[in-house]
Amino acid sequence: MYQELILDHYKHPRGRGLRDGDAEVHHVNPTCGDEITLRVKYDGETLTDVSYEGQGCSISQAGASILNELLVGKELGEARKIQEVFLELMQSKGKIEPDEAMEEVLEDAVAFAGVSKYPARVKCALLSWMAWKDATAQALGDAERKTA
Amino acid sequence: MYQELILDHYKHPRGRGLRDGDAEVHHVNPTCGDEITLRVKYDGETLTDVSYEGQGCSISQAGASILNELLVGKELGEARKIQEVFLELMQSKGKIEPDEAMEEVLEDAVAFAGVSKYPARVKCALLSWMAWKDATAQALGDAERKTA
Amino acid sequence: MTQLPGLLDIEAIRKDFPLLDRVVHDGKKIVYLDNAATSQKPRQVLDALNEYYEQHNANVHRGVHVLAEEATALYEGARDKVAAFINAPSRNEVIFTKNASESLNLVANMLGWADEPYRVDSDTEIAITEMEHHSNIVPWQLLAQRTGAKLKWFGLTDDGRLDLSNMEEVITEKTKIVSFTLVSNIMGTVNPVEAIVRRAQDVGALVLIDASQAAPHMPLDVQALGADFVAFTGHKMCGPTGIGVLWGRQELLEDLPPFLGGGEMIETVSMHASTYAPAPHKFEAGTPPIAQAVGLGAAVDYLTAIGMDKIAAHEHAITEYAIKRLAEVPDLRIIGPTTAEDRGAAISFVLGDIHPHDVGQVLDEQGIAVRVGHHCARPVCLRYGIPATTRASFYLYSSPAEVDALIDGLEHVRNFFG
Amino acid sequence: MTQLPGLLDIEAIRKDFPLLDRVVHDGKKIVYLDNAATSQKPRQVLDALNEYYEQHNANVHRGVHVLAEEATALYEGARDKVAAFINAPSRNEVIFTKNASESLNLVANMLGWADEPYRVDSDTEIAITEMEHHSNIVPWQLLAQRTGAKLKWFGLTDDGRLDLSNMEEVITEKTKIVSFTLVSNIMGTVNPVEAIVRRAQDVGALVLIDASQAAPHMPLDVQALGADFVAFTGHKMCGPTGIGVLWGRQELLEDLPPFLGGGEMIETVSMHASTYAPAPHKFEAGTPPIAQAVGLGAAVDYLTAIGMDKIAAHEHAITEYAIKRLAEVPDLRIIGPTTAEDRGAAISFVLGDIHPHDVGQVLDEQGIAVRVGHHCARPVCLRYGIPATTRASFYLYSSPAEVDALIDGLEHVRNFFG
Ligand SMILES: Cc1ncc(COP(=O)(O)O)c(C=O)c1O
Ligand SMILES: Cc1ncc(COP(=O)(O)O)c(C=O)c1O
Repeated sequence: MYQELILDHYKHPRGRGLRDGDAEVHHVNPTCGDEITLRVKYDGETLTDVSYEGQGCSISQAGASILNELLVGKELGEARKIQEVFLELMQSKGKIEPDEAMEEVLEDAVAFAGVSKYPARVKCALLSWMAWKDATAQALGDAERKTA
Repeated sequence: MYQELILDHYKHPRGRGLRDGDAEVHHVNPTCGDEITLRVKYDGETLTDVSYEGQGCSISQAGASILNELLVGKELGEARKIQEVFLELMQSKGKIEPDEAMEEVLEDAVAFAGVSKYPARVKCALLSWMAWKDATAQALGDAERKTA
Repeated sequence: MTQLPGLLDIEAIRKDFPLLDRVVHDGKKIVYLDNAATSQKPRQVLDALNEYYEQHNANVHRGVHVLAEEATALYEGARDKVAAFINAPSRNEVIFTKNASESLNLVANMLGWADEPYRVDSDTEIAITEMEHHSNIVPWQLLAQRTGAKLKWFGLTDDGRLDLSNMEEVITEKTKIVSFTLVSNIMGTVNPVEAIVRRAQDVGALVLIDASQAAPHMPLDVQALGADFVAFTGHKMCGPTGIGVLWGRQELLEDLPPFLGGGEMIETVSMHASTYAPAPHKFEAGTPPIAQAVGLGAAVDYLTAIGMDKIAAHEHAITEYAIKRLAEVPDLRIIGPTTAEDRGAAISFVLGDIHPHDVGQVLDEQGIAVRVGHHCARPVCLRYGIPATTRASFYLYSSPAEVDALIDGLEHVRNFFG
Repeated sequence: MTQLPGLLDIEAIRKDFPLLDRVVHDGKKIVYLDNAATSQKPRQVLDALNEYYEQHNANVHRGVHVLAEEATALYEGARDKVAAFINAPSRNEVIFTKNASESLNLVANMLGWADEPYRVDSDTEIAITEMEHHSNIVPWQLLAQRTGAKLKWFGLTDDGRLDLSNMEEVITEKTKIVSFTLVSNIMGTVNPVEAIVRRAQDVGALVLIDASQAAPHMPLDVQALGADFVAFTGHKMCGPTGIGVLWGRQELLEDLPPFLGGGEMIETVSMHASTYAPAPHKFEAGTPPIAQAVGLGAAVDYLTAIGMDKIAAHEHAITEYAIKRLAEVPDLRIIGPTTAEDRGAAISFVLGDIHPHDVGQVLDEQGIAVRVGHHCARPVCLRYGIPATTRASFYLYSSPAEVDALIDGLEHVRNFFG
């Protein structure tokens, strides 16, 4: 499961650090103590930044890094789609062999396919993605409240 | 376990029926519903009568009959000794093979030796003996109170 | 051999059960008619236990090593199997306990500690029936004592059925929980679920069904039953001892408080406070009966492969035959329904004034295993004014020849004590 | 092969445990170092289970047929064996439960429903420690919440021992129960029983000892401990899953109220009221884990034949060796006592800033099974400011070669993430 690419993201996380954002969330995986604080910044429909701090296992930390690489700069709809495909892959119990279409959507994140075989680790891989989803909902809620 | 003698006592109980006594007890075996009402009559140290009514399995009913046959007419000390030997035999889990000395004390009641191999039935065999012990304690208690 | 319509291929099935070859009392092959107490176990279940212990044994959940993952997959896989077996809407509604008694106590305790609207307290009532197993009586007596709630019950008719004529008095606006058995373990009676559930729903009471004597013998569909909780036990349905099930509706399991506290049932613990895992784990404190759940999963596979409807048909045929033949025995009186309609394969009777202990013992000497006593349903004996009964109970491997052996055995009993 | 004084004949012992031949991840023989979570089972225990199911299976108590008598004798015989194993004054003081968690909850619930002088209520206190397993924390938190009692605890010193410096504050005149672990499952610490028991007795509090991590590993004498209750679990001591034990002093078991209600635990039942059987049956509602008790009896025989003192010596030698070798691993920090004195064979550690999940996973790829996480003792992780630990834990079949494999494995982990 420890693909080169995962280790690389773990050792050299992209976009790590907390920067200005529209919403901040703190997620924890109580069984292993993985933690992440994550902020999102939107410019209209565009996700302009995902900044984060965290501690935990290689899978959870690499997950945050790859999320940053993959989602920043995307339109919200596209980012949501990527998130859904990633979720599907992670919940596949190793049964999905990523095809080209999936690779096109997930890019480097297909390296996580192997993790889906390890039920105890799937939560780690998804930690930052769930945090992102939550932060986005908050940011949009706030945005809606503001425009309302 | 069903020795001829036990069946005989079951079908033709000796001394059954309630007659005048110094004390009466009612004992029940809640797991199988065996019941006995038993009275004892003493003349000084001599057990002059054990009268009883009851319902239940052959072992419990034959037990009362053989008790009557064995104990009535005995001195209290002797009756107690018989009761103790019978108890020992019944709790032996089939390990005591009654010898001559035991047969001398228990007479026909040695026929119960086989019952001691059946833990579920030992309580049945002992029902009337426990009732007798209890009734005797009450009768003597009353006697003591009267002389006091 | 007697042929009856609806019988299973008994010879083939009996080969799966090693204990049925057991020889007792100097050469008599066992005639096992004590299935309502516990069933025998097929080779397939014993193999599953051995394979678990020899190949995969580890503690479940949270482990990252391969054994822990395999053990977890097997344990949770058993939950999937049980959920499918009872047609549960969600696997998360299946809680593993140690036996049906724990399942029943679990519900009683949940309700005792619950908040409104579920809370059982001194203003409320509990309804059961007079034909319950002690395990569905005593937990409610304890709950009633400890909360001040009032315990009510349905009585019985002379022919061993529930007397529902005073439905409105037994289940009232104050009733919080109605708990009753689907099939009586002492009389075999199958109870009319729908009428009781309807009344309970009308007054807003929860319904717990004790399916301990149903799950082994007939198709069980918790959704069709319409109850809120269903309890049963593994050892009566070809599974190991030490495993029981409580099914409960998801929203209830979310709302109700936990019972036993400890490892596995928590989300996060500090010395000051803890939060609980979602159901089913919330109700599974400590290392669960892992191997036993796996064994129950294998039992469910075994029963499903044969078909629960076929098993029910087989038992119906055997029961009909047994009732017919028992009617030939002089002085024999069945306690409970005297036809095979709406009844299971447990038949209680008394034989003249020969005490059941004596009946059972003399049958045992002939290699025939029946149960005697009050069968953990003493109120039924009190109701019918008898100290105890003799009970013969059948299962998927029971044969007409075994019924015949019972009848011959009873003849011998009569002669012996005659 | 490394020879250490005090080692058992490991090669011979390992032959008894089928799982130790298991091969994982394409050809790697398992190195099982997760014994504090659960132990493997010797052939002798599996044989006892199979023999029970194939030859003697029946429900226990009150049966007059031969199988019921055999099953009862086997089940009650297991109680005798366990009573002898822990030097209980009476077999009637041994209660079978489903696991240690149930045993601990049983005591908490008994005390919650007890009359004076045992009753835990809002004027009283409960004392535990910060190194308890969640199963010895959450039941007391629940009891405290439900009764209003105050929960107090002993803290920990930096080297993983109990801080007893504020004994008088933690155990006071108001304390009704002191419950603590004999051996920590996360740090291996062996606690000073005598000092705590003495203080508890001075203030008239009852003492419950959680011996889950002690019973498998050292001679256990409940009389010498001086406690009122002792709890442990079968699956960690070569027994099956689904069986636990609570030992309690006879007078207490007589005085305290029942917990679960149902079959087996009653003396007589009517719809209006029930009376309870004497202990131990009073606390064993429903069909007990019969086969599992029989299996635990076989486990106790197995351990006794080897000798609990010899097993303790073996584990002491392995632990000493493991601590010495772990000290060679750079950046490795042991959480808990760093010598083999007054400690058991569970060793927790952190390795630099590599998360335990990653340590465990990479070890697993090499066939080495350790546990990672908070080990159901999260307050210990909070106390030492770490999210989790990696824990290697040894048993009677653990060898120095397995310690060496662990050390090599950790070297590989460091290189992998370095
Ligand atoms: C110290 C301690 N107490 C209690 C328990 C709970 O045992 P079980 O999970 O078998 O209930 C464990 C193990 O899990 C333990 O290590
Ligand atoms: C109808 C019924 N309910 C409950 C039980 C209790 O099951 P267990 O003893 O496995 O807890 C039984 C069987 O003993 C039963 O027949």
